[in-house]
Amino acid sequence: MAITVSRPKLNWKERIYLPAILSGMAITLRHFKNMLFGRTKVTMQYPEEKWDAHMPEHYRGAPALVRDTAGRIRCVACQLCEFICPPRAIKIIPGELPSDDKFAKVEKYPNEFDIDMIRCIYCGMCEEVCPEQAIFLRKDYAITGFTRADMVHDKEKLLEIGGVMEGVVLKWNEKK
Amino acid sequence: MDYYFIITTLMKIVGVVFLIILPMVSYTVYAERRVSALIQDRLGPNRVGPAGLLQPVADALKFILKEDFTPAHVNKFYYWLAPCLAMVPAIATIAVVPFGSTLFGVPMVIADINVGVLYVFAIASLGVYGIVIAGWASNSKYPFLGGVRSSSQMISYELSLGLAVIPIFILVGQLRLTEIVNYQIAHGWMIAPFIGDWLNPVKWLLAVPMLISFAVFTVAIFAETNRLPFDLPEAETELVGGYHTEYGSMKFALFFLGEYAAMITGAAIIVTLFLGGWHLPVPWWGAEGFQWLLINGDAPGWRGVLGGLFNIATFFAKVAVLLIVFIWVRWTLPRFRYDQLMRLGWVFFFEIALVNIFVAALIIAYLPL
Amino acid sequence: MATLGHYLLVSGLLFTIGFAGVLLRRNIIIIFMSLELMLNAANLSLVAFSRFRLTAEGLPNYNAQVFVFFIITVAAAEVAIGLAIIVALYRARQTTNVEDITALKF
Amino acid sequence: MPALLFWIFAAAMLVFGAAVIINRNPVASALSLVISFLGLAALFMSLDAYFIGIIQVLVYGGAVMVLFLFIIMLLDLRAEKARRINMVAFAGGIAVALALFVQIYLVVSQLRGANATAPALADPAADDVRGVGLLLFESYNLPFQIIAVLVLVVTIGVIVLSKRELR
Repeated sequence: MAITVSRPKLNWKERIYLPAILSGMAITLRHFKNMLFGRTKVTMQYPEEKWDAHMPEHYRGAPALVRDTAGRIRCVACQLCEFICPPRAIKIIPGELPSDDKFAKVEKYPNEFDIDMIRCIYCGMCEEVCPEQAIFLRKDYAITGFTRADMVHDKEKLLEIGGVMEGVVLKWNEKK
Repeated sequence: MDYYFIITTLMKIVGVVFLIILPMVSYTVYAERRVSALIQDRLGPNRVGPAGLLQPVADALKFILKEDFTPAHVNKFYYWLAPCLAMVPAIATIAVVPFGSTLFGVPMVIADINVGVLYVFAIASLGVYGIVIAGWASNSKYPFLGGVRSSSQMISYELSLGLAVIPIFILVGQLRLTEIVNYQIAHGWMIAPFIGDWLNPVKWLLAVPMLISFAVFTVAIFAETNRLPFDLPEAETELVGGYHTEYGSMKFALFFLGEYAAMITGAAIIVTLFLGGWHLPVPWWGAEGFQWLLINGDAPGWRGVLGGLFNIATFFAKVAVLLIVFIWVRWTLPRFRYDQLMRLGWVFFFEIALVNIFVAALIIAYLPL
Repeated sequence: MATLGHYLLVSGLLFTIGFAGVLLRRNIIIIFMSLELMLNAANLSLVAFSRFRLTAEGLPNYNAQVFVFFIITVAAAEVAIGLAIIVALYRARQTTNVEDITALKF
Repeated sequence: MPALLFWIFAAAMLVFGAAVIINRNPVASALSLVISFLGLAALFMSLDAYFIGIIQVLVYGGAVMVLFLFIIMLLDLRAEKARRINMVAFAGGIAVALALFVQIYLVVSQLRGANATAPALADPAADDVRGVGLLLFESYNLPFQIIAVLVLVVTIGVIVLSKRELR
């Protein structure tokens, strides 16, 4: 059913527009004046002021690999994150740990772990799917590089960003 | 051949176009960005140089260094012709505008011709070709619509533009712009006759039709220069970029600068016709009591030179104030719909200007001035 | 220096070009433009006469220029009405070719 | 110098005038006509008729030709396909036009005073706007008002023509 919207009847003052135009110009002039004399709060001036100090707890920045307190790379190269990643930014080449290794019980570890930050959409699926709690979205947001190759984070870089994660479940320690 | 005349004229042309108009164009763009930002509670470009003052240089460099790309589907010759046509009329108009009194005895107007205002209208009306040809040569939907809109809009508003200034000509009896300025120096500005015989109430009565003329003329200049609220030829939200959608790099820059140059010349015409041109009366309490002091370049020696420079500065200061008003209006008012634009031009401004002529003529004919 | 004969010959040549356009072209808009060329050729000779035959006071004979003023006014009016007719014709027939517009009534 | 300018502008006017009827594309024709009119305006100014010259640019360059372009674009006229030319009619047209020009040439060459250069004006800075204006409102007041009525009639006529659907 069609709905008839009743148009408001304009009186002559509204119909010549001039009062409305003048009041509109007064409003913009007020904004201009307040801004000019610094009475309006200015938005963050990015390169000088940064967000770092008051970054919210739930911020999702660049994904990174973490080590546990014992210094082990938590990733077991199960490749779940590689499968779940919507833009297919993650590439893992798994490898086997030698039996004399300190953490040999885990058997598998990522030989190479690349995240293409040009592709990454910061969705956090990898963090959610990881059974080992090895990959986390940290707070870095300014990922830059001069070439495409610069924008691919390899294992060392990811571990450097990730650092050591404490207070996560440490199931491999218990089974040792 | 009078070599002195030729050399001074060349110096005036070079001085006005390259030392005043072109820098003014680029800094109007900067002012537009800063003022619009301040109005919208932002800061605007403030990175390049102190307070962002070198931003126009950076913009120019960017435009020059960009790849000069010509789309495959355009009509090549006219596609290249259009940006040139957009820039030329805007600059050529300034030739007849007196932008100062005299400097070293040389009158500060490039060509003082007796059809002054008509010349301005004639050249300004050629400005539409750049836009129409750009729209047509782009061979694409939105630019074409922009070009068609522009042509009908220009024709419609030229009427009220021409009619609005007729009261001035009835009053002054001349088309020469220097004469109009001289009249205003002797009798007070058109819309504010506070010098000369300012006690005469008829002068103030006459200021009313002049004020209406001023309003109509200013609005028509808005429409002629495609400024918001009448920027239908390039309405971004409807037509992508309007007539210059298919243009890039320096060719786009020429359109952009041409638009601002047209804005500056439009403001210069308004200043000359209604706001006293280069004239700025200075109140003075001398031996004979209060009087308005006229500063111009006639005084001997360095005082004359300073006076001439002061007049030029006054003129361009007035133009700058008007430009700020142009920008202010742009960031306040929403865009008109196309039928509203045509209605406004043909039904309101045309009639107002017409009636205004009769009112002014009656006042001038029947009341002692 | 250009003499009166030069101006008149240029004017005549312009008139001939317009005349040839009317004869040779089939597009009604081009024919219309050629008509404008012919009108302007007449204007040129009028203005030339006004400049070369001065009045007693040594001024150009402004009578001719007033004629030119009238011609321009009427030509502008003629263009407006002519283009309106062409648009109406185009709406009815979808053509601007004079060879396709042969019926007096449709 | 003025003679040189005369030849430049006369040549520009004639070349672009010819381009109007040679061009197959109506838009190109209209633009050539604009340039032709600008050359004509320059010739008017060389004859000290500044007012007429400016009016020429204002009316023809600024209004009439924009209207032409507007209509050409509105009707979406494409460049004509090179059609087979009726050679007899074509040659006949050229012949008639040439005959006309020869006739004009003969008349001009026999005109008294055709070799006269422009006599000097008594006052080189004569205000031709004032001269034309006074004449227009005094001697030619009635024709002027008739023209005004004509323009009004044309305005109404155009509105009527473009409102009604022709069938």
